[in-house]
Amino acid sequence: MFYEKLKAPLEAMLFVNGNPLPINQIIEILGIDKENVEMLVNELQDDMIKANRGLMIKKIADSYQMCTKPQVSGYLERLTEITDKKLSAPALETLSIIAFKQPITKQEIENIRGVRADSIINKLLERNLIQEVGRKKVVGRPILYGTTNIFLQCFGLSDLSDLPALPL
Amino acid sequence: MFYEKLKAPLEAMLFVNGNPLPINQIIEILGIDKENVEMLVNELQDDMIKANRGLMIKKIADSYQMCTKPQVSGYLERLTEITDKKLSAPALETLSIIAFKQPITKQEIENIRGVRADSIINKLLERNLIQEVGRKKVVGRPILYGTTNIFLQCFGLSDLSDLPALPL
Amino acid sequence: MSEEYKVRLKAFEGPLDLLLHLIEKNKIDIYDIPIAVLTEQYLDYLKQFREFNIEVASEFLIMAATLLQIKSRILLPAEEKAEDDEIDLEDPRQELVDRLIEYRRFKEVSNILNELEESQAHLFYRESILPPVQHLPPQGLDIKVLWEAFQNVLEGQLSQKVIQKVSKDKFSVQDKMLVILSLLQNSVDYMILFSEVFSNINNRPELIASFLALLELIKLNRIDIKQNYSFSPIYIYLRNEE
Repeated sequence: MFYEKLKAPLEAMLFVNGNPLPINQIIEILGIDKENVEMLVNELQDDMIKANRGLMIKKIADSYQMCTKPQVSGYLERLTEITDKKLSAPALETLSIIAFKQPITKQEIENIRGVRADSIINKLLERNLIQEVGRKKVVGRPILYGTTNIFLQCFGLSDLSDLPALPL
Repeated sequence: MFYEKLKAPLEAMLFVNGNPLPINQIIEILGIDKENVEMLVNELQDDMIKANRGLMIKKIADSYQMCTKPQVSGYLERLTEITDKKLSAPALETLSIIAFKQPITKQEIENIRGVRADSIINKLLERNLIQEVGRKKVVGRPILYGTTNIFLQCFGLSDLSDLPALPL
Repeated sequence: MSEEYKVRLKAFEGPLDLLLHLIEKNKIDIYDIPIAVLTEQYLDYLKQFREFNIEVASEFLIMAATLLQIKSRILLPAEEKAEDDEIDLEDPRQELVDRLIEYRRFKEVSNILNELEESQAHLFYRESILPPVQHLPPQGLDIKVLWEAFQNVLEGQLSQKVIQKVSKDKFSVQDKMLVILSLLQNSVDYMILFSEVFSNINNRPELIASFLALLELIKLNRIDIKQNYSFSPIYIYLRNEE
Protein backbone atom coordinates (compact mmCIF):
# COMPACT_ATOMS: atom_id res chain seq x y z
CA MET A 1 0.00 0.00 0.00
CA PHE A 2 1.32 3.42 -0.96
CA TYR A 3 0.83 4.93 2.45
CA GLU A 4 2.30 2.00 4.39
CA LYS A 5 5.18 4.24 5.45
CA LEU A 6 2.72 6.68 7.03
CA LYS A 7 1.94 4.20 9.79
CA ALA A 8 5.03 5.19 11.77
CA PRO A 9 4.27 8.95 11.73
CA LEU A 10 0.63 8.20 12.61
CA GLU A 11 1.67 6.12 15.59
CA ALA A 12 4.13 8.77 16.74
CA MET A 13 1.49 11.49 16.40
CA LEU A 14 -0.95 9.53 18.54
CA PHE A 15 1.84 8.92 21.05
CA VAL A 16 2.87 12.55 21.57
CA ASN A 17 -0.72 13.79 21.50
CA GLY A 18 -2.12 12.40 24.72
CA ASN A 19 -5.57 13.79 24.05
CA PRO A 20 -7.84 12.61 21.26
CA LEU A 21 -6.34 13.69 17.93
CA PRO A 22 -8.96 15.02 15.48
CA ILE A 23 -9.08 13.11 12.22
CA ASN A 24 -8.97 16.41 10.31
CA GLN A 25 -5.57 17.19 11.77
CA ILE A 26 -4.31 13.76 10.73
CA ILE A 27 -5.66 14.30 7.21
CA GLU A 28 -3.89 17.62 6.97
CA ILE A 29 -0.55 16.49 8.34
CA LEU A 30 -0.30 13.16 6.51
CA GLY A 31 -1.77 14.63 3.35
CA ILE A 32 -4.12 11.72 2.65
CA ASP A 33 -7.91 11.73 2.54
CA LYS A 34 -10.29 10.65 5.26
CA GLU A 35 -10.92 7.20 3.85
CA ASN A 36 -7.23 6.43 3.74
CA VAL A 37 -6.68 7.76 7.25
CA GLU A 38 -9.38 5.39 8.46
CA MET A 39 -7.80 2.47 6.62
CA LEU A 40 -4.40 3.38 8.02
CA VAL A 41 -5.74 3.54 11.57
CA ASN A 42 -7.46 0.19 11.11
CA GLU A 43 -4.27 -1.39 9.88
CA LEU A 44 -2.28 0.02 12.75
CA GLN A 45 -4.93 -1.34 15.10
CA ASP A 46 -4.70 -4.76 13.47
CA ASP A 47 -0.91 -4.72 13.77
CA MET A 48 -1.23 -3.89 17.43
CA ILE A 49 -3.60 -6.75 18.07
CA LYS A 50 -1.55 -9.28 16.07
CA ALA A 51 1.71 -8.31 17.73
CA ASN A 52 0.21 -8.72 21.20
CA ARG A 53 1.05 -5.21 22.07
CA GLY A 54 0.17 -3.34 25.25
CA LEU A 55 -1.39 -0.44 23.40
CA MET A 56 -4.48 0.17 21.32
CA ILE A 57 -6.25 2.95 19.45
CA LYS A 58 -9.69 4.19 20.38
CA LYS A 59 -12.07 6.24 18.27
CA ILE A 60 -13.78 9.07 20.11
CA ALA A 61 -16.16 11.23 18.14
CA ASP A 62 -14.07 12.39 15.16
CA SER A 63 -10.76 11.75 16.92
CA TYR A 64 -8.37 8.91 17.64
CA GLN A 65 -6.57 8.34 20.90
CA MET A 66 -3.89 5.88 21.92
CA CYS A 67 -4.25 4.13 25.24
CA THR A 68 -3.25 0.95 27.02
CA LYS A 69 -5.13 -2.33 26.67
CA PRO A 70 -7.46 -3.21 29.53
CA GLN A 71 -5.62 -6.55 30.03
CA VAL A 72 -2.49 -4.86 31.38
CA SER A 73 -4.22 -2.50 33.80
CA GLY A 74 -3.13 -4.53 36.81
CA TYR A 75 0.52 -3.72 36.14
CA LEU A 76 -0.20 -0.05 35.51
CA GLU A 77 -2.13 0.41 38.69
CA ARG A 78 1.06 -0.44 40.52
CA LEU A 79 2.90 2.14 38.50
CA THR A 80 0.69 5.15 38.93
CA GLU A 81 -1.09 6.56 41.86
CA ILE A 82 -4.70 6.11 41.01
CA THR A 83 -6.83 8.97 42.14
CA ASP A 84 -10.39 7.88 42.63
CA LYS A 85 -12.40 10.18 40.48
CA LYS A 86 -15.51 8.04 40.33
CA LEU A 87 -18.75 9.89 39.88
CA SER A 88 -21.37 9.83 42.65
CA ALA A 89 -24.80 8.32 41.99
CA PRO A 90 -26.52 11.73 41.79
CA ALA A 91 -23.85 12.95 39.38
CA LEU A 92 -24.31 9.86 37.21
CA GLU A 93 -28.10 10.30 37.22
CA THR A 94 -27.80 13.93 36.22
CA LEU A 95 -25.26 13.07 33.57
CA SER A 96 -27.56 10.36 32.14
CA ILE A 97 -30.41 12.83 31.89
CA ILE A 98 -28.19 15.35 30.11
CA ALA A 99 -26.77 12.67 27.80
CA PHE A 100 -30.16 11.41 26.67
CA LYS A 101 -32.12 14.65 26.71
CA GLN A 102 -29.52 17.12 25.45
CA PRO A 103 -29.78 19.99 24.93
CA ILE A 104 -31.52 20.43 28.27
CA THR A 105 -31.92 23.20 30.86
CA LYS A 106 -31.23 23.01 34.59
CA GLN A 107 -34.95 23.41 35.28
CA GLU A 108 -35.80 20.45 33.07
CA ILE A 109 -33.21 18.31 34.85
CA GLU A 110 -34.61 19.36 38.20
CA ASN A 111 -38.13 18.45 37.07
CA ILE A 112 -37.03 14.93 36.25
CA ARG A 113 -34.96 14.33 39.37
CA GLY A 114 -37.20 16.27 41.74
CA VAL A 115 -34.26 18.01 43.41
CA ARG A 116 -32.05 21.04 42.85
CA ALA A 117 -29.23 20.44 40.39
CA ASP A 118 -26.97 23.53 40.72
CA SER A 119 -24.05 22.01 42.56
CA ILE A 120 -24.04 18.79 40.54
CA ILE A 121 -24.13 20.72 37.27
CA ASN A 122 -21.19 22.81 38.44
CA LYS A 123 -19.28 19.67 39.34
CA LEU A 124 -19.94 18.14 35.91
CA LEU A 125 -18.93 21.39 34.20
CA GLU A 126 -15.73 21.47 36.25
CA ARG A 127 -14.82 17.96 35.13
CA ASN A 128 -15.57 18.93 31.52
CA LEU A 129 -18.15 16.17 31.20
CA ILE A 130 -20.82 18.65 30.16
CA GLN A 131 -20.76 22.09 28.56
CA GLU A 132 -23.06 24.94 27.76
CA VAL A 133 -24.38 24.47 24.25
CA GLY A 134 -26.65 27.49 23.91
CA ARG A 135 -29.70 29.22 25.33
CA LYS A 136 -33.27 27.99 25.19
CA LYS A 137 -35.56 30.40 23.37
CA VAL A 138 -38.01 30.83 26.24
CA VAL A 139 -38.47 33.50 28.90
CA GLY A 140 -35.24 34.01 30.83
CA ARG A 141 -33.22 32.36 28.05
CA PRO A 142 -31.94 29.56 30.32
CA ILE A 143 -28.63 27.84 29.54
CA LEU A 144 -28.82 24.57 27.62
CA TYR A 145 -26.38 21.82 28.55
CA GLY A 146 -24.92 18.98 26.49
CA THR A 147 -22.18 16.40 26.89
CA THR A 148 -18.53 16.82 25.79
CA ASN A 149 -16.00 14.61 24.06
CA ILE A 150 -14.44 14.01 27.46
CA PHE A 151 -17.75 12.50 28.48
CA LEU A 152 -17.48 10.10 25.53
CA GLN A 153 -13.90 9.25 26.51
CA CYS A 154 -14.78 8.59 30.15
CA PHE A 155 -17.47 6.13 29.18
CA GLY A 156 -15.63 4.57 26.24
CA LEU A 157 -18.14 5.75 23.65
CA SER A 158 -17.06 6.72 20.17
CA ASP A 159 -20.13 8.91 19.75
CA LEU A 160 -23.52 9.58 21.27
CA SER A 161 -25.19 6.85 19.22
CA ASP A 162 -23.15 4.36 21.28
CA LEU A 163 -25.17 5.25 24.38
CA PRO A 164 -27.16 2.31 25.76
CA ALA A 165 -30.85 2.36 24.91
CA LEU A 166 -33.06 4.08 27.44
CA PRO A 167 -35.18 1.41 29.20
CA LEU A 168 -38.91 1.18 28.38
CA MET B 1 10.06 -17.62 26.15
CA PHE B 2 8.33 -17.72 29.51
CA TYR B 3 8.10 -13.97 29.84
CA GLU B 4 6.94 -13.32 26.29
CA LYS B 5 3.57 -12.24 27.65
CA LEU B 6 5.24 -9.56 29.77
CA LYS B 7 6.08 -7.55 26.66
CA ALA B 8 2.63 -5.98 26.53
CA PRO B 9 2.64 -4.77 30.15
CA LEU B 10 6.19 -3.50 29.68
CA GLU B 11 5.17 -1.52 26.63
CA ALA B 12 2.11 -0.13 28.40
CA MET B 13 4.22 0.86 31.41
CA LEU B 14 6.67 2.73 29.21
CA PHE B 15 3.76 4.37 27.38
CA VAL B 16 2.01 5.65 30.49
CA ASN B 17 5.19 6.73 32.24
CA GLY B 18 6.27 9.86 30.41
CA ASN B 19 9.55 10.11 32.30
CA PRO B 20 12.33 7.51 32.19
CA LEU B 21 11.18 4.43 34.07
CA PRO B 22 13.85 3.06 36.45
CA ILE B 23 14.78 -0.53 35.75
CA ASN B 24 14.30 -1.34 39.44
CA GLN B 25 10.68 -0.39 39.22
CA ILE B 26 10.23 -2.63 36.18
CA ILE B 27 11.90 -5.52 38.01
CA GLU B 28 9.58 -5.04 40.94
CA ILE B 29 6.36 -4.75 38.97
CA LEU B 30 6.99 -7.51 36.44
CA GLY B 31 8.57 -9.77 39.05
CA ILE B 32 11.51 -10.85 36.88
CA ASP B 33 15.21 -10.24 37.42
CA LYS B 34 17.37 -7.56 35.89
CA GLU B 35 18.84 -9.78 33.20
CA ASN B 36 15.41 -10.80 32.02
CA VAL B 37 14.15 -7.23 32.03
CA GLU B 38 17.05 -6.27 29.82
CA MET B 39 16.35 -9.14 27.44
CA LEU B 40 12.67 -8.22 27.37
CA VAL B 41 13.43 -4.61 26.57
CA ASN B 42 15.83 -5.67 23.82
CA GLU B 43 13.20 -7.88 22.29
CA LEU B 44 10.59 -5.16 22.41
CA GLN B 45 13.10 -2.82 20.78
CA ASP B 46 13.77 -5.38 18.03
CA ASP B 47 10.04 -5.82 17.45
CA MET B 48 9.63 -2.09 17.12
CA ILE B 49 12.39 -1.80 14.58
CA LYS B 50 11.20 -4.78 12.53
CA ALA B 51 7.62 -3.57 12.48
CA ASN B 52 8.67 -0.12 11.24
CA ARG B 53 6.99 1.57 14.10
CA GLY B 54 7.00 5.25 14.97
CA LEU B 55 8.20 4.64 18.50
CA MET B 56 11.37 3.36 20.09
CA ILE B 57 12.87 2.71 23.52
CA LYS B 58 15.80 4.71 24.82
CA LYS B 59 18.07 3.66 27.66
CA ILE B 60 18.92 6.53 29.98
CA ALA B 61 21.26 5.61 32.84
CA ASP B 62 19.36 2.89 34.71
CA SER B 63 16.04 3.77 33.14
CA TYR B 64 14.08 3.18 29.96
CA GLN B 65 11.94 5.68 28.15
CA MET B 66 9.61 5.36 25.20
CA CYS B 67 9.90 8.10 22.60
CA THR B 68 9.28 8.77 18.94
CA LYS B 69 11.79 7.91 16.22
CA PRO B 70 13.81 10.83 14.90
CA GLN B 71 12.63 10.09 11.34
CA VAL B 72 9.07 11.17 12.10
CA SER B 73 9.88 14.45 13.84
CA GLY B 74 8.82 16.53 10.84
CA TYR B 75 5.26 15.24 11.14
CA LEU B 76 5.20 15.89 14.87
CA GLU B 77 6.28 19.50 14.52
CA ARG B 78 3.31 20.06 12.31
CA LEU B 79 1.02 19.08 15.17
CA THR B 80 1.70 22.39 16.87
CA GLU B 81 2.13 24.67 13.92
CA ILE B 82 -0.37 27.47 13.77
CA THR B 83 -1.00 29.53 10.68
CA ASP B 84 -2.51 32.85 11.66
CA LYS B 85 -5.38 33.98 9.51
CA LYS B 86 -4.65 37.62 10.20
CA LEU B 87 -2.53 39.95 12.28
CA SER B 88 -3.78 42.07 15.15
CA ALA B 89 -4.08 45.82 14.60
CA PRO B 90 -1.02 46.67 16.76
CA ALA B 91 1.02 43.99 14.96
CA LEU B 92 -0.02 45.36 11.57
CA GLU B 93 0.83 48.91 12.62
CA THR B 94 4.24 47.91 13.86
CA LEU B 95 4.87 45.87 10.74
CA SER B 96 3.87 48.83 8.56
CA ILE B 97 6.32 51.10 10.40
CA ILE B 98 9.10 48.57 9.88
CA ALA B 99 8.14 48.06 6.24
CA PHE B 100 8.08 51.73 5.37
CA LYS B 101 10.88 52.97 7.64
CA GLN B 102 13.33 50.07 7.54
CA PRO B 103 15.97 49.69 8.81
CA ILE B 104 14.60 50.86 12.14
CA THR B 105 15.33 50.27 15.84
CA LYS B 106 12.89 49.22 18.53
CA GLN B 107 13.30 52.62 20.18
CA GLU B 108 12.37 54.40 16.98
CA ILE B 109 9.28 52.23 16.56
CA GLU B 110 8.31 52.95 20.15
CA ASN B 111 8.77 56.68 19.58
CA ILE B 112 6.38 56.54 16.67
CA ARG B 113 3.72 54.38 18.28
CA GLY B 114 4.16 55.76 21.81
CA VAL B 115 3.99 52.29 23.39
CA ARG B 116 6.41 49.48 24.15
CA ALA B 117 7.05 47.24 21.17
CA ASP B 118 8.98 44.26 22.62
CA SER B 119 6.27 41.65 22.56
CA ILE B 120 4.97 42.66 19.13
CA ILE B 121 8.48 42.63 17.67
CA ASN B 122 8.96 39.13 19.10
CA LYS B 123 5.68 38.03 17.57
CA LEU B 124 6.71 39.37 14.16
CA LEU B 125 10.16 37.77 14.46
CA GLU B 126 8.56 34.43 15.37
CA ARG B 127 6.38 34.55 12.29
CA ASN B 128 9.42 35.38 10.17
CA LEU B 129 7.87 38.60 8.92
CA ILE B 130 10.79 40.72 10.15
CA GLN B 131 14.43 40.05 10.87
CA GLU B 132 17.49 41.69 12.36
CA VAL B 133 19.35 43.45 9.59
CA GLY B 134 22.22 45.03 11.52
CA ARG B 135 23.13 47.40 14.32
CA LYS B 136 22.65 51.14 14.35
CA LYS B 137 25.91 53.04 14.80
CA VAL B 138 24.84 54.97 17.88
CA VAL B 139 25.40 54.51 21.60
CA GLY B 140 24.29 51.04 22.66
CA ARG B 141 24.37 49.80 19.08
CA PRO B 142 20.66 48.92 18.99
CA ILE B 143 19.39 46.20 16.64
CA LEU B 144 17.95 47.34 13.33
CA TYR B 145 14.90 45.54 11.98
CA GLY B 146 13.75 45.04 8.41
CA THR B 147 11.22 42.91 6.60
CA THR B 148 11.88 39.41 5.25
CA ASN B 149 11.19 37.64 1.99
CA ILE B 150 8.38 35.84 3.76
CA PHE B 151 6.89 39.26 4.45
CA LEU B 152 6.92 39.96 0.71
CA GLN B 153 5.35 36.58 0.05
CA CYS B 154 2.60 37.09 2.63
CA PHE B 155 1.54 40.36 1.06
CA GLY B 156 2.03 39.16 -2.50
CA LEU B 157 4.88 41.58 -3.27
CA SER B 158 7.76 40.72 -5.55
CA ASP B 159 10.09 43.17 -3.84
CA LEU B 160 10.07 46.17 -1.54
CA SER B 161 9.71 48.58 -4.41
CA ASP B 162 6.18 47.20 -4.77
CA LEU B 163 5.23 48.89 -1.52
CA PRO B 164 2.86 51.80 -2.08
CA ALA B 165 4.52 55.21 -2.02
CA LEU B 166 4.62 57.10 1.25
CA PRO B 167 2.27 60.08 1.45
CA LEU B 168 3.79 63.62 1.43
CA MET C 1 -26.20 2.34 64.87
CA SER C 2 -27.90 5.73 64.57
CA GLU C 3 -24.97 7.11 62.57
CA GLU C 4 -25.35 4.33 60.05
CA TYR C 5 -29.08 4.95 59.90
CA LYS C 6 -28.48 8.63 59.33
CA VAL C 7 -26.24 7.81 56.41
CA ARG C 8 -28.92 5.59 54.94
CA LEU C 9 -31.56 8.26 55.28
CA LYS C 10 -29.31 10.79 53.68
CA ALA C 11 -28.72 8.48 50.77
CA PHE C 12 -32.08 9.40 49.28
CA GLU C 13 -31.35 12.00 46.74
CA GLY C 14 -34.81 13.39 46.56
CA PRO C 15 -38.47 12.66 47.10
CA LEU C 16 -38.73 10.62 43.88
CA ASP C 17 -35.80 8.49 44.95
CA LEU C 18 -37.40 7.87 48.32
CA LEU C 19 -40.76 7.00 46.74
CA LEU C 20 -39.13 4.53 44.36
CA HIS C 21 -37.38 2.94 47.32
CA LEU C 22 -40.72 2.53 49.13
CA ILE C 23 -42.39 1.14 46.02
CA GLU C 24 -39.65 -1.44 45.56
CA LYS C 25 -39.48 -2.33 49.23
CA ASN C 26 -43.23 -2.96 49.39
CA LYS C 27 -43.36 -4.60 45.96
CA ILE C 28 -45.95 -2.08 44.89
CA ASP C 29 -47.25 -2.08 41.32
CA ILE C 30 -46.17 1.32 40.11
CA TYR C 31 -49.27 1.53 37.87
CA ASP C 32 -51.62 0.98 40.77
CA ILE C 33 -50.16 2.71 43.79
CA PRO C 34 -52.04 2.38 47.08
CA ILE C 35 -51.65 6.10 47.72
CA ALA C 36 -52.76 6.04 51.37
CA VAL C 37 -50.16 3.44 52.35
CA LEU C 38 -47.41 5.13 50.39
CA THR C 39 -48.22 8.55 51.83
CA GLU C 40 -48.15 7.19 55.35
CA GLN C 41 -44.78 5.53 54.86
CA TYR C 42 -43.37 8.60 53.18
CA LEU C 43 -44.42 10.83 56.07
CA ASP C 44 -42.89 8.32 58.48
CA TYR C 45 -39.56 8.75 56.74
CA LEU C 46 -39.75 12.51 57.00
CA LYS C 47 -40.42 12.12 60.71
CA GLN C 48 -37.31 10.01 61.02
CA PHE C 49 -35.31 12.65 59.18
CA ARG C 50 -36.35 15.15 61.81
CA GLU C 51 -35.61 12.78 64.69
CA PHE C 52 -32.04 12.46 63.48
CA ASN C 53 -31.79 16.18 62.92
CA ILE C 54 -31.33 15.75 59.21
CA GLU C 55 -32.33 18.85 57.38
CA VAL C 56 -35.31 18.03 55.22
CA ALA C 57 -35.00 19.71 51.87
CA SER C 58 -38.02 21.66 50.70
CA GLU C 59 -38.49 19.24 47.80
CA PHE C 60 -39.43 16.49 50.28
CA LEU C 61 -42.05 18.72 51.86
CA ILE C 62 -43.56 19.68 48.52
CA MET C 63 -43.87 15.99 47.65
CA ALA C 64 -45.56 15.32 50.99
CA ALA C 65 -48.13 17.99 50.15
CA THR C 66 -48.62 16.51 46.68
CA LEU C 67 -49.19 13.02 48.13
CA LEU C 68 -51.73 14.33 50.61
CA GLN C 69 -53.53 16.20 47.85
CA ILE C 70 -53.74 13.08 45.67
CA LYS C 71 -54.97 11.08 48.62
CA SER C 72 -57.76 13.54 49.38
CA ARG C 73 -58.86 13.65 45.77
CA ILE C 74 -59.15 9.89 45.64
CA LEU C 75 -61.25 9.95 48.79
CA LEU C 76 -63.75 12.38 47.25
CA PRO C 77 -67.19 10.78 46.53
CA ALA C 78 -67.74 9.75 42.92
CA GLU C 79 -70.59 12.24 42.25
CA GLU C 80 -68.43 15.22 43.25
CA LYS C 81 -65.70 14.01 40.98
CA ALA C 82 -68.06 13.89 38.03
CA GLU C 83 -68.93 17.54 38.51
CA ASP C 84 -65.34 18.55 38.01
CA ASP C 85 -63.65 19.27 34.73
CA GLU C 86 -62.97 16.50 32.28
CA ILE C 87 -59.30 16.51 33.04
CA ASP C 88 -60.07 15.58 36.61
CA LEU C 89 -61.66 12.39 35.41
CA GLU C 90 -58.14 11.19 34.97
CA ASP C 91 -56.64 9.18 37.82
CA PRO C 92 -55.21 11.74 40.27
CA ARG C 93 -52.16 9.49 40.58
CA GLN C 94 -51.33 9.67 36.88
CA GLU C 95 -48.92 12.60 36.94
CA LEU C 96 -46.96 11.21 39.87
CA VAL C 97 -46.73 7.80 38.20
CA ASP C 98 -45.43 9.41 34.99
CA ARG C 99 -42.76 11.27 36.91
CA LEU C 100 -41.72 8.17 38.84
CA ILE C 101 -41.42 6.11 35.67
CA GLU C 102 -39.42 8.83 33.91
CA TYR C 103 -37.09 9.14 36.89
CA ARG C 104 -36.71 5.37 37.12
CA ARG C 105 -35.58 5.17 33.48
CA PHE C 106 -32.68 7.50 34.12
CA LYS C 107 -31.81 5.83 37.37
CA GLU C 108 -31.50 2.55 35.50
CA VAL C 109 -29.49 3.96 32.66
CA SER C 110 -27.15 5.66 35.08
CA ASN C 111 -26.27 2.20 36.39
CA ILE C 112 -25.24 1.20 32.88
CA LEU C 113 -23.12 4.33 32.60
CA ASN C 114 -21.55 3.45 35.90
CA GLU C 115 -20.47 0.08 34.50
CA LEU C 116 -19.13 1.74 31.38
CA GLU C 117 -17.13 4.14 33.52
CA GLU C 118 -15.68 1.27 35.48
CA SER C 119 -14.60 -0.55 32.34
CA GLN C 120 -12.87 2.60 31.14
CA ALA C 121 -10.98 2.83 34.41
CA HIS C 122 -8.80 0.01 33.08
CA LEU C 123 -7.53 2.11 30.22
CA PHE C 124 -4.61 4.42 30.75
CA TYR C 125 -3.64 7.46 28.76
CA ARG C 126 -0.57 9.59 28.72
CA GLU C 127 0.10 13.28 29.00
CA SER C 128 0.74 15.10 25.76
CA ILE C 129 4.39 15.88 25.08
CA LEU C 130 3.90 18.09 22.07
CA PRO C 131 6.68 20.22 20.61
CA PRO C 132 6.41 23.95 21.37
CA VAL C 133 3.82 25.90 19.41
CA GLN C 134 5.19 27.43 16.24
CA HIS C 135 3.49 30.30 14.52
CA LEU C 136 3.80 30.23 10.77
CA PRO C 137 3.57 33.49 8.83
CA PRO C 138 -0.03 34.42 8.16
CA GLN C 139 -1.29 33.80 4.69
CA GLY C 140 -3.05 35.90 2.08
CA LEU C 141 -2.57 39.29 3.67
CA ASP C 142 -3.52 42.32 1.60
CA ILE C 143 -1.03 45.11 1.13
CA LYS C 144 -3.95 47.55 1.45
CA VAL C 145 -4.39 46.45 5.03
CA LEU C 146 -0.75 47.22 5.74
CA TRP C 147 -1.09 50.57 4.06
CA GLU C 148 -4.15 51.43 6.14
CA ALA C 149 -2.31 50.43 9.28
CA PHE C 150 0.47 52.81 8.40
CA GLN C 151 -2.04 55.63 7.83
CA ASN C 152 -3.33 54.93 11.32
CA VAL C 153 0.18 55.23 12.65
CA LEU C 154 0.74 58.54 10.93
CA GLU C 155 -2.55 59.94 12.17
CA GLY C 156 -1.83 58.69 15.64
CA GLN C 157 1.55 60.34 15.54
CA LEU C 158 0.03 63.74 14.78
CA SER C 159 -2.37 63.63 17.69
CA GLN C 160 0.22 62.05 19.88
CA LYS C 161 2.74 64.88 19.66
CA VAL C 162 0.86 66.85 22.29
CA ILE C 163 0.97 64.10 24.83
CA GLN C 164 4.42 62.68 24.25
CA LYS C 165 5.95 61.82 27.56
CA VAL C 166 8.84 63.81 28.93
CA SER C 167 11.83 61.64 29.56
CA LYS C 168 13.73 63.17 32.41
CA ASP C 169 17.10 61.72 31.86
CA LYS C 170 17.72 62.27 28.23
CA PHE C 171 18.09 66.07 28.20
CA SER C 172 19.29 67.72 31.36
CA VAL C 173 18.83 71.44 31.97
CA GLN C 174 22.45 71.52 33.14
CA ASP C 175 23.73 70.33 29.77
CA LYS C 176 21.53 72.76 27.89
CA MET C 177 22.85 75.66 29.99
CA LEU C 178 26.37 74.75 28.91
CA VAL C 179 25.27 74.45 25.30
CA ILE C 180 23.69 77.90 25.34
CA LEU C 181 26.72 79.47 27.02
CA SER C 182 29.04 77.93 24.48
CA LEU C 183 26.82 79.18 21.67
CA LEU C 184 27.05 82.69 23.10
CA GLN C 185 30.80 82.53 23.65
CA ASN C 186 31.37 81.43 20.08
CA SER C 187 29.10 84.09 18.58
CA VAL C 188 29.88 87.51 17.27
CA ASP C 189 29.39 90.13 19.99
CA TYR C 190 28.32 87.44 22.48
CA MET C 191 24.82 87.65 21.13
CA ILE C 192 22.51 85.08 19.51
CA LEU C 193 18.94 84.99 18.30
CA PHE C 194 16.43 83.43 20.70
CA SER C 195 15.42 81.03 17.92
CA GLU C 196 19.00 79.80 17.52
CA VAL C 197 18.76 78.15 20.92
CA PHE C 198 15.97 75.96 19.59
CA SER C 199 17.17 75.26 16.11
CA ASN C 200 17.90 71.61 15.34
CA ILE C 201 15.61 70.54 18.15
CA ASN C 202 12.63 68.54 17.02
CA ASN C 203 11.34 66.91 20.14
CA ARG C 204 9.45 68.23 23.04
CA PRO C 205 11.62 67.08 25.95
CA GLU C 206 14.67 68.76 24.46
CA LEU C 207 12.73 71.96 23.79
CA ILE C 208 11.60 72.06 27.37
CA ALA C 209 15.09 71.41 28.71
CA SER C 210 16.52 74.21 26.58
CA PHE C 211 13.85 76.66 27.63
CA LEU C 212 14.35 75.83 31.30
CA ALA C 213 18.08 76.31 30.76
CA LEU C 214 17.42 79.78 29.42
CA LEU C 215 15.30 80.71 32.43
CA GLU C 216 17.94 79.33 34.76
CA LEU C 217 20.68 81.38 33.10
CA ILE C 218 18.55 84.52 33.40
CA LYS C 219 17.97 83.82 37.07
CA LEU C 220 21.70 83.37 37.58
CA ASN C 221 22.28 86.72 35.80
CA ARG C 222 24.46 85.06 33.21
CA ILE C 223 22.39 86.23 30.25
CA ASP C 224 20.06 89.00 29.26
CA ILE C 225 17.09 89.05 26.91
CA LYS C 226 16.28 91.94 24.64
CA GLN C 227 13.49 92.65 22.22
CA ASN C 228 13.23 96.02 20.47
CA TYR C 229 9.51 96.00 19.86
CA SER C 230 6.61 93.57 19.83
CA PHE C 231 7.04 90.63 17.44
CA SER C 232 10.58 91.69 16.54
CA PRO C 233 13.37 89.09 16.95
CA ILE C 234 14.39 88.28 20.51
CA TYR C 235 18.13 88.43 21.28
CA ILE C 236 20.06 86.75 23.99
CA TYR C 237 23.20 88.44 25.39
CA LEU C 238 25.96 87.10 27.52
CA ARG C 239 26.41 89.32 30.58
CA ASN C 240 29.83 90.46 31.60
CA GLU C 241 31.04 88.45 34.52
CA GLU C 242 31.93 90.96 37.15
